[in-house]
Amino acid sequence: MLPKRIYQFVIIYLAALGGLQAIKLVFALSDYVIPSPADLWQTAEAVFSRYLGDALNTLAVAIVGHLLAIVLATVVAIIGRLTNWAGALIKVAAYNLQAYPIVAVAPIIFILLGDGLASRLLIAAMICYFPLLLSFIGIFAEPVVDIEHFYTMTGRMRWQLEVKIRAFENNAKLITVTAGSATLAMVGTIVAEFFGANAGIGYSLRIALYQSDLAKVLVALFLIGIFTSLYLALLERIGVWLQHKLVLPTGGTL
Amino acid sequence: MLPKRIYQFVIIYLAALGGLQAIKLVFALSDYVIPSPADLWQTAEAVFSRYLGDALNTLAVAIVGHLLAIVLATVVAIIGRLTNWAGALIKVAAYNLQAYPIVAVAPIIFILLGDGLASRLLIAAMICYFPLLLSFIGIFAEPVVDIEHFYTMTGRMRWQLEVKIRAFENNAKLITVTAGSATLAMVGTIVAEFFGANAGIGYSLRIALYQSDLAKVLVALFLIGIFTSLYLALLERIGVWLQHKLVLPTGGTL
Amino acid sequence: MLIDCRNIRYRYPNAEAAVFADLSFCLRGPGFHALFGPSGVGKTTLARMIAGNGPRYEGRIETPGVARTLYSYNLERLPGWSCVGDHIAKVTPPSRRERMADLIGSFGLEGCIDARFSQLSLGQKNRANLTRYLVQDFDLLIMDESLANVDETTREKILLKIKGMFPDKGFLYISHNVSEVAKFCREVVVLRNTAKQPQAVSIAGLDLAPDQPLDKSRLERAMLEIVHAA
Amino acid sequence: MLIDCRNIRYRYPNAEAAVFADLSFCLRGPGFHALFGPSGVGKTTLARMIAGNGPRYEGRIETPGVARTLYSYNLERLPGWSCVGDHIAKVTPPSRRERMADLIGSFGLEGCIDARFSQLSLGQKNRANLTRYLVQDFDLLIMDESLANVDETTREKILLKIKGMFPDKGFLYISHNVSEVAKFCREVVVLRNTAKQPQAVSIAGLDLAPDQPLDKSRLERAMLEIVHAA
Amino acid sequence: GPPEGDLGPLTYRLKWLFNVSVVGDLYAGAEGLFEAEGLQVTVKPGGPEKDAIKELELGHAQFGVASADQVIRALAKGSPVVVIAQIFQQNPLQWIYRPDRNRFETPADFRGKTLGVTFGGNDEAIMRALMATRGLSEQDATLFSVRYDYTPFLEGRVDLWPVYRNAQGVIIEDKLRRAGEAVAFFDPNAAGVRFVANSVITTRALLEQHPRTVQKFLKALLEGWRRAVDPAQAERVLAMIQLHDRDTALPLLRQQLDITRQMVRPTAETVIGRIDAAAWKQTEEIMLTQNLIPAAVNVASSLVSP
Ligand SMILES: Nc1ncnc2c1ncn2[C@@H]1O[C@H](COP(=O)(O)OP(=O)(O)OP(=O)(O)O)[C@@H](O)[C@H]1O
Ligand SMILES: Nc1ncnc2c1ncn2[C@@H]1O[C@H](COP(=O)(O)OP(=O)(O)OP(=O)(O)O)[C@@H](O)[C@H]1O
Ligand SMILES: [Mg+2]
Ligand SMILES: [Mg+2]
Repeated sequence: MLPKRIYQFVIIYLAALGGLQAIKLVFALSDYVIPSPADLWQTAEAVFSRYLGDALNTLAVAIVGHLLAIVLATVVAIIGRLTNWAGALIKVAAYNLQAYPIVAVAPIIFILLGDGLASRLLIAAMICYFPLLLSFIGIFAEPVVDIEHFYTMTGRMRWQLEVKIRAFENNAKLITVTAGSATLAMVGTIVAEFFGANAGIGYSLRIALYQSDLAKVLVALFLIGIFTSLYLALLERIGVWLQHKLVLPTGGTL
Repeated sequence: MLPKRIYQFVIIYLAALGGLQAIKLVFALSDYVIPSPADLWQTAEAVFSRYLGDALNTLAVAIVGHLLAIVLATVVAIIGRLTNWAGALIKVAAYNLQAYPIVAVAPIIFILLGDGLASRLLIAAMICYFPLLLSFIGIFAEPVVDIEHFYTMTGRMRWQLEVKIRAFENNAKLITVTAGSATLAMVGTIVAEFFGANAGIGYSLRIALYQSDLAKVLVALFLIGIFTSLYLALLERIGVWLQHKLVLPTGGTL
Repeated sequence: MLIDCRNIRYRYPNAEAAVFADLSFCLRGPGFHALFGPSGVGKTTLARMIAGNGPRYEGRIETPGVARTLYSYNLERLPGWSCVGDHIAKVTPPSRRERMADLIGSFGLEGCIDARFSQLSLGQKNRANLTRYLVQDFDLLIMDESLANVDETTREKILLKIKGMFPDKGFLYISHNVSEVAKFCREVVVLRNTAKQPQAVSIAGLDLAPDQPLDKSRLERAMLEIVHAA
Repeated sequence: MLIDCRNIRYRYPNAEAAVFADLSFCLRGPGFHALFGPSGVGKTTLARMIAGNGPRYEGRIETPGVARTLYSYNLERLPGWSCVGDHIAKVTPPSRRERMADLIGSFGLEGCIDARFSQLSLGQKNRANLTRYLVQDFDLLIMDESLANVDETTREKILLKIKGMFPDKGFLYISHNVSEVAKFCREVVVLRNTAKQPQAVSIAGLDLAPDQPLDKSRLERAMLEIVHAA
Repeated sequence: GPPEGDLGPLTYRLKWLFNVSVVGDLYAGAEGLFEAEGLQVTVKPGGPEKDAIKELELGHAQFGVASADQVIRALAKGSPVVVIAQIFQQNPLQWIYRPDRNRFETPADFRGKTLGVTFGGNDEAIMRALMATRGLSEQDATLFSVRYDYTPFLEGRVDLWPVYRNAQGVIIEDKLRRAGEAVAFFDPNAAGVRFVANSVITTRALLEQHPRTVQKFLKALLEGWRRAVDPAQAERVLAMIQLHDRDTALPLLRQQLDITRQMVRPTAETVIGRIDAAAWKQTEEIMLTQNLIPAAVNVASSLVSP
């Protein structure tokens, strides 16, 4: 599974490169608009090891941001289930927070948190958390009547139990969504680095764009793709293992 | 419901303003860092009608982008269900596409599509589609055995039917996620405007940020919040109506 | 008095015909009673109304002396995160631990307590679900086809066990097995379609107790009466 | 020959005991047969194996002369986007439209065809589901408690109808009702727990046809035999 | 003077990422010039989302670099900011173009062309001032909104594109040269628009309460710039900047440094860090004319040469 994701990514990347070269040919664009393969290769040789370190740095932050986002989304989705006024308010706040493009909120974050790891983490988590929240709200809001009936009837239903039942019944969906959102954690971190400009592959990307160096951009995108695929593959493995643990092996299903 | 979402947003917005003013007081900051209420009011008077037009423009693009994203996510989620090589490749492509921060991909998009409406739409759709895709993949990948069994047994199962069954069984979740992603369509449009367009509230926001004019930023954020709430409320109404149509009224549930 | 239904009228929204048109009956005293009738006549609907989580209806249902009604049905599931035994133990008050063990034994569930609910056979699921209801506080327990997928031998054992264990409680047992309801129930409320009046008739069953010999001819008579009424 | 099971051995992963330890039996010829046995003995497991969508097992199951096996069970649901009648019509080949109408009538489903599946009572759900299987092409239809929530009178009518309509097809009927399987089935395969050998015994039923008078003493004997075997 | 309390470690927030535009700042930090003055200063890179003035007010930084338009805007809103040095005597913001397609000698040549500006940025103000010198209005040319990427210019859809002459200018020029295309730059200074670029700032309170700290800071900083633009030190400076700007090749860095030197010290007589009050006055007037500030702020009163 792990190498599969990687080689699939490489195929797609190469296809995209091919597409760019084709556009270049068709429109007779010069090397400074779309770099030539030789140019790309030289650039790759020059910056690869440095960008590798940057990408690793970014990955580390993305992982922590992802965890943060999962916690945040879970908490908000659970609180948002409350039917009282506070719950509604929190839900509205959560939705509205998302409505603000990070580009508008980032300056405020940088002023309040400085330009260290904290801002990077927060932005990564913010970008990643909302899609999680959406799915979580969808899952946590739908009753599993056949299981919940007993607990409701006997007055045993607590919100913790309700959440547990719904999460467990939808574990496959939860795992898919959580693993899939890894991509967004990467994006979030890169965007934070892009704007906060302190470290990581997002920072390198910013400089490459500032210098109008598409070859560097393409190398950076390659590394981002590889690391995202790796992280995704890892999470999917964990997901498979987890589901194996949750749902005991059965002899087929009916 | 419609006015509720709005007044809840206004409360949150006012609370945030109050927080900013408190920070201003505590740290004795100038109007440059955090505008005074008077400053804010004057700015609002000056730019409100212009920003209103911008926000409407953005909303229109966001709605089209949202539709596009829904179609895109549905198609990719359905194709991604294919267990063959092509399906896997498309899924990987969909995930990887998302892994690229729009800031890095934007130049390529602008090369291909220019900086008109098309790029704005595409970027809005791209930002909005992935969270949808995640949920859709989760939903479309999970069999509804008790319903599907007959069709599988009798050799009648087609992918269209499978998708229909799973979508219908999960209609509540689908509606929640789709309505909720409205926020992301707004964000996507604003980000696109921020990076590439010459119209819309995202464009005005960017200019305000360049001018370090927090008062203008706050007015823009107010309008974004109002319009997002409106669109969300509208979609939720449609969702309620749709579910009413899908699931006939029953005398309670068990 | 256990259950007193007066002039119940109800029609499902969008449905053409009413389920209940002036339904009245009453069930007296504790004991093992049945609600019987052809499929689709309204047993589940009525049971839910009695338990207080059915749809809104016209008329009155009163359950004097019944402080706590529980409604169980055959499609219920136990959560999947731990084994069946743990789930049942978790909802059993400490004072009823012994009773729980007794029930698990007599219901033939010893082999199932370490399994997850999804690994049980249908009949095992029925029994596991019923067990957890029987260790709750209740005055009236409605069993809506709660043993539908259990074999007859086991089912008889279970019914006798319940009757022996809870002589003072009220039960409303919904089943499609005529001989069973005739044999074990005190009163059998037969629900009939709205064309017939009265919509419900009460027929006395044999109310067989554990170790009590079976009077075959009485049983046959009761069965006939029930079938005729339905 | 309909079904030939040879030396089936199977244990669920993680389960302590085997479900089947050297199970062998065979069922001859078309007709209405039953698979009977206490809850949890392995009827569903075996039925799924015969239908080809059970777990992998040791041993051999052969169904010579059976080109098409269908497996139906009582928890199946119809999709919710249109009414029950439409769903059934949609999966009925044009040539069987008449048969479909006939079945809907005899199964007492006329009142249900305009309703959504979720609005049906349990027994109505059972019948609607069975109906759509009966209009398919099949040589062997396995009915795993497919009528578990239907009342006895309706059930008898349904069984007789099926027997009359499909004299040349094979059926494997799983039910917990002894008198029913004894009365209507040709052969009753009684599954027993692994401690007993052989694990399956075949007992002849009365195989009652429509309008055929019932021989009560023969029935009683068959029932006794089945209960003893189980 | 009276004894000053110890401010402890200081933060100096730059306007932009580490590159040749901040070479003197980096040099002062790298060569221990602040320590030599008894100060402990951390030089922090800026970026698109960084605003040194806000950080000064919030106490996250004690010194910073801000563009002149930022300073004037802040003053208009009552910010207690003061300018203590002006590194670039000539604004490095210029417009790149392809001389084989267009010739831009004076702003009169802008007529009918597509001109890139960053709306809201100082290049917009400069461009409008340039157009105003020849009475051109918005109808006479097309203003094109400039973003993060250069594609519209590279593809030839825009005629004039704003760049920092000493930084991006060198890189883009090199790119196009290598593709066999010539480039030229339009310099607003030549047309008489002398809009001030970045300057070194602190707060009035710090200046008044810790004048000697400010003096020491400035002394070290300007010494850093002096050495950084000293041709004799070039190799050493280049080696230092390469550590911070690893994305620019050495030959380009060398060019960048040469151009930077001309802008920081146009003549041998130029005092490094000199505040060009006349240019500031013109900058304020431009902003006032364009309604970028509601009223005059008398920027001269906030220019202090310690
Ligand atoms: N939610 C609903 N909406 C509309 N009609 C319904 C609904 N639920 C049940 N009905 C109808 O009401 C009637 C009574 O249903 P109910 O489930 O109470 O029957 P029942 O006696 O329990 O039948 P069974 O023995 O088959 O379980 C049926 O005809 C059924 O179709
Ligand atoms: N997925 C599974 N994993 C482990 N054990 C299982 C699984 N499914 C069934 N079993 C066990 O296998 C045995 C046979 O189950 P099966 O469902 O075949 O019984 P059955 O004869 O159909 O019972 P019933 O009449 O109650 O439906 C039971 O003891 C059950 O607990
Ligand atoms: Mg019912
Ligand atoms: Mg079974």
